[in-house]
Amino acid sequence: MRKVAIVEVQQTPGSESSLNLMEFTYKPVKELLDKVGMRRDEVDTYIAASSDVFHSGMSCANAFDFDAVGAFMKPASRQEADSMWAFHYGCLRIMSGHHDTALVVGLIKGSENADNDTITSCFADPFYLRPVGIQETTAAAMQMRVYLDRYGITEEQCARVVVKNLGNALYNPYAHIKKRVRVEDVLDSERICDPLKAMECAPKSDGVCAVFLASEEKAKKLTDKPVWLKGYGCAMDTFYLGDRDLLNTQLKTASKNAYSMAGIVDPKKEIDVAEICESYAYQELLWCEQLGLCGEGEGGRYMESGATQIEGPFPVNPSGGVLAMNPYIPRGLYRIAECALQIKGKAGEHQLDKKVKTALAHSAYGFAGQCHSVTILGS
Amino acid sequence: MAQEKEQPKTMRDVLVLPFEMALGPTWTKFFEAFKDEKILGTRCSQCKRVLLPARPFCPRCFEPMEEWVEMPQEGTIVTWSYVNYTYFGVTEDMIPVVVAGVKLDGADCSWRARIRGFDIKDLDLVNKKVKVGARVRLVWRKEKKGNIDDIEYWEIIE
Amino acid sequence: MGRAVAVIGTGQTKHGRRDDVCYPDLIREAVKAAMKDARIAPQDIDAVVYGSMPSMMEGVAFNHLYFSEALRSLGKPMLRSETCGSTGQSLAHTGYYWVAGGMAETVLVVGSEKQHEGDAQATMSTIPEPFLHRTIGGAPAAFSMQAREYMGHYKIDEDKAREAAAIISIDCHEGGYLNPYAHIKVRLSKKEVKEARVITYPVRLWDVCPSSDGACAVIMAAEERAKKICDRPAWIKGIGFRGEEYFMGDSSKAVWRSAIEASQEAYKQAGIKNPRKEIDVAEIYNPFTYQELMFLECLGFCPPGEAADHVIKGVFSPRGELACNPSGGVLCTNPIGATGLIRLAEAVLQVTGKAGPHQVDGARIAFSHAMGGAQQFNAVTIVSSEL
Amino acid sequence: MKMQSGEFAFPPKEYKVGKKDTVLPYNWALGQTWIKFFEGLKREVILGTKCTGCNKTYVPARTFCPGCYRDMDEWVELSQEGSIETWCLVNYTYFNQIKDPPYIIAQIRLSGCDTSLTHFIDGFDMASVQTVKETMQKIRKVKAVWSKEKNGNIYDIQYFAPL
Repeated sequence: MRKVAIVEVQQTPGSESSLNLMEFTYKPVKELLDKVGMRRDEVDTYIAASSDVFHSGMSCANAFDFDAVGAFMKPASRQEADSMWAFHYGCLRIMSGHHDTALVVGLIKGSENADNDTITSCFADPFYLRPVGIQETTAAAMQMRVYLDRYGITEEQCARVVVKNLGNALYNPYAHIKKRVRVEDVLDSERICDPLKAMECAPKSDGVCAVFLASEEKAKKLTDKPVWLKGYGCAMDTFYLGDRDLLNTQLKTASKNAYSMAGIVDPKKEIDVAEICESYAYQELLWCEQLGLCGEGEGGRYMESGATQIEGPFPVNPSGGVLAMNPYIPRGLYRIAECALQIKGKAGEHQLDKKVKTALAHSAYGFAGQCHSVTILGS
Repeated sequence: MAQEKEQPKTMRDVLVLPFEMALGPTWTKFFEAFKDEKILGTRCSQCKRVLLPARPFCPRCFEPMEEWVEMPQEGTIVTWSYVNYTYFGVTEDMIPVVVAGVKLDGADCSWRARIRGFDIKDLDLVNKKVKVGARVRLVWRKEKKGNIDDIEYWEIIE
Repeated sequence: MGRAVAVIGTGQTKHGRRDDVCYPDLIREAVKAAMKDARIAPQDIDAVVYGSMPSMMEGVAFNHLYFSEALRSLGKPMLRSETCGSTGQSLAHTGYYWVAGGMAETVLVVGSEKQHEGDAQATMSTIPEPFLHRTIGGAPAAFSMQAREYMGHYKIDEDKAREAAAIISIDCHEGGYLNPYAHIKVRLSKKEVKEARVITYPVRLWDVCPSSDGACAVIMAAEERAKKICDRPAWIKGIGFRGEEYFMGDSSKAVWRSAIEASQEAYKQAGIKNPRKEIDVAEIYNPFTYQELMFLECLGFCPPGEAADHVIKGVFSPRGELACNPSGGVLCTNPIGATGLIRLAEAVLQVTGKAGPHQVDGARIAFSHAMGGAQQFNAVTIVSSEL
Repeated sequence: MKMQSGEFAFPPKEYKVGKKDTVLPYNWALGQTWIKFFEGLKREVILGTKCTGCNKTYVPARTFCPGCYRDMDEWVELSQEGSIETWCLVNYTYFNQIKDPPYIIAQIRLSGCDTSLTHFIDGFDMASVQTVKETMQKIRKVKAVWSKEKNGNIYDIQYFAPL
C-alpha cells in the first residue's frame, strides 16, 4: 500500500454566491491547480463529490460538473455521497499505483436547493419512514432525546456547542455563519423540533472544497509540508431507526478501524485536534463519546471541562464546524481541509497555538448518523 | 413479460422539488444580449476556439474565457432528429419536434436548435428539407424576456 | 501497478418488469446469486460498492442508505459511485481500485435500476441545465442525433446503415432470446426490424433498448484470496475511463474521442495490440443499434467508416471473428445503473465458460464497456481467464 | 421555514436566477412482504417477522433479517400496545411536509418485539411545547388507534394514543 499525501487544499467561503454552479466550482479548482503549480491536464485523475438532489435541479450531477472539475479527457469518477468518500476513493487510486496525483472536489450551492429537510425526507423509503415524516432533523431530534434521557445530558451542555463553534467561526474566513451567540440565545431560539432548537441545527451553505492528493515521491516534489493519510475507517448502520440503539452508532466501528490503521492506541493523547460533523449541536458531544475521546454519557461534562475549546487540550471544530458552515456534500472535505491547514500551520487566525502533528476528520450523514467516516491525518 | 399478467400492487406518487439556480455573470450577459437580438460566444485565449453558449472558462485549456464574440445568426446543420413521442411532462401538443445540432458560422462547436417554419408533422417533407449540411437561420420571438425562449425557432434557408 | 484483482463471482436478477418485488429485495436477489456463485458468505466481504442512475429515478435519494441491509453493508465501509449511463463500469473500477489499493481483500460491487418505478425519460430530461437547453426527447433523441452525425460524417448511405443496424438488432435479440436473464425475448425478421414504428427517425422500435428493472452484483478479490477460494477467476487486465465536455456540441460524437481514449488506455494496460484479433468477446453498451456502428470503430474493432460493411459481412455476429453482445446486450436488457456492470458480468461469464446457452466457445479475453452522461463518458474493463 | 427564517436566512436574491420545479412521477412496487404487512393493517393487525437465526422479531415485517441476511418467513402478530422509546415534537414547516405541525413522531417499542416502530403520537392537546412535554412524561404506555377508512398503507394506523 503506497503512502498518500495532501499537497494543498482550497475552500470557498460559505457566504451565498451569485456565481452559476459551473463558475462557482471552476474558481477554487483553478486556484488550487495554480497553488500546486500544475496544469489541469497534468493531473492524473479526478474524483468529484456531488449529489443529484442537492444539485440545483440537475440530475446526473457529474455530467454538468465535469468541465468545472477539470476532468476533460482524464480518468475520473464521482461519488454520489458525502465528499469524504470521494477523498477515500482518490486515496485508493493513488495507493493502487495507477495514479500519482489526484484532485478531489466536493461541491454544492445550498442556496439553490430546497430545505435540507425537504431533501433528506427523500432519503426515506416511500412506504414507511417517509409517510411518518422522518428526515434528518426529526431523526436527530429523537436521537437527541434518548441522549438527554439516558445520560442526563442537559440542553445547556448542547447549547454550549453552538456557542463554542460559532465563536470559533468568527476567526475562520471560510465559515458561513458569523455571529457571536450566548447560551441563552440558543436555548431561547425557536423549539422547531423539540428537543432541538433552531440554532442547534446547521444551516445550508454554498461551498466547494478541492483537495490535491499525491503519492509519496510526487508529494515531496510538490510541497515541503505534505500532510499524510494515516488512517481511514467507514461503517454503515441499518436503515430503519427502530432497528438501532441510537446511542450505539457505527462511528465506534469506523473510528476503531481508522485508529488501528493509523496505529493509534489512545486517541485522546495521540490526536491533537478533531474536525467532526455536528449537523446538530448535541451530536458533537455524542460523536466525541463514540470516537472514544470520553466515556459514554460523559460528552456533556467533557464539553463543560473546556477540553474541546480552541485553547483546550483537545480542540474540536476550531473551524466552527458544520453548525457554522454546512455545504451538505463538500462538508466532509471541509473537515479534511481544516485538519490539513492546522497541520500545515496555515489555518490563519484560528490556527491552534500548539504543534499539530495528528488530526482527525469525521463525517456523517443519513438518519441519526447512518453512515460514519473517519480520516486520520498526520505531519 | 410480467406486465401482461395482472398488475402486482404498487404505490403511486408525484414528487415536486423546487430549485432556484443562479445564472451567474456569464450566462446573464449571454441572455441579456438576446433582448438586442444578439448571440454572444466566447473565445479561448489559448486554443482560440469560439464556444456557444458563452462559457466562463475553456473546458480543455481551463483558462477563463474573457473575450466575447458576437456570432452570425446563420449556420449549418451537423445533425438532427425527429422527436414524435410523449412521456411524463411532454404532451401531444408539444410534439413533433425537429431537434438539430447547428454549427453557427464562426463557432467551433454546434448548438442545440429547433427547426420549424413549415409543416413538421409531415415526416416526408421534413426528410426532404432537413439535411446534414443544410443552412439555417435564427428566428427571434417578437417580445423578449432574456431567456432561451426568445429564440422562437430556426428556419431552413432554401 | 497495485495487486492483481479478479472477479470471483457474479449474480444477476431476472431482468424485466419486476413489480413483484420491492427495490431492496430486487438488489438482494443479485447479491445472493453472486455470493452463491463465489461460494462465500456475507462476513467474507470487506467492503461494498453500490451505484444506480440518479436515485431520483426511483424517488429515493441517496438510496444506498435505504439499501444498506440488502447490500449487507452493516458495519462495513461503502463507496457510492455514479457517472450516469457509465455507472456500472465506474462501479467496477471503484471495486477494482479498492482491492488494488490494498484496502480490501474482497469487495462486493452492486448496480441496480428499477425503471418501472419512475419515468426514465422524464428523469433524464433533468440532466441538461434547464435554462440554456430546451431539450425534449430524452435519450432517444440525443442518440439518434449521434447516429445521424455519424452517418453524416462518413457519408454512409442510409440504406446500408439501416441494413447493418437491422443485423445488429436481429443478432442481439437472438442472444437475448438465449440469455436466461434478458428482458426482451423475441426472435425478429429483418422485415419486422426495418418496418417497425419510428421512435426518433431513423431509430425504430427494435433499434431501441427497453426500460428494465434489474440488479447485478460482482464480487472482486485480491490475487492470493482469489487463487485460494476460486477455481475459475476472471482477471481484470485493463480499465479505462474518459469524459468530455458537458455541452454536446463541443466535440464530435461521430469520432468519439472519449470512447477511443478510454479503450486505448485499457488496451495499453492489457497489452492488447490488435483488439479485433486478440479479444474473443465484446459486450458493448449499445442502447441503440446505430450507435453500435460508431462504437465498433471508436473501440478500434474496425477502421473508421467501415463498421456497416463489417457488420453486414458478419464479422461481429455471434459466430463472427469478434462476437459482439452475445448476451443480447443493452438492446435486450437495460436496468441503467446495472447495465454497465452486467456488461462486465457477461464478459466474466464468457471467459470462465459459465455463459451457458450464449457461451462463445473458447473465449479467453473479453471486453466490456459502458457510456453515459450528456454523451460524455466512456468506460472500459477487460477481463481474461489467465492472470 | 427553519433556515429561511430567523438568524440564518438567505437574503432575497438580487442577481438573475432561473426558478424550476423538478416534478417526477413514481410507481413503487410494494413486494410480497409489504403487501402482507399492509393487508394486516387493513384487518387492524400489526404483523412482524421472526428470524430463526437470531430469534429477533422485527416490525414492520421484513423479507430478510438485516443481521443474519436469512429469509424471514415466520410471521407473528404483535401487540398493539407499547412503550415510547423516544419522540420529537415537530413545530416548524418545510416544503413537502407530510402534515401541518404541531405533531409528534416517536419510536414505539411494541411489547414482545425486538425493534421499535416509527409512528405518530396523538390524541391530546399540543398547543404548547410545555404541556406536551408534561403529558409525554406521564405516558407509560400507548395503544394503536386505527383509521376508520383503510387504504392498505402505514396511515391505516392513525396514530398511537396514551393508555
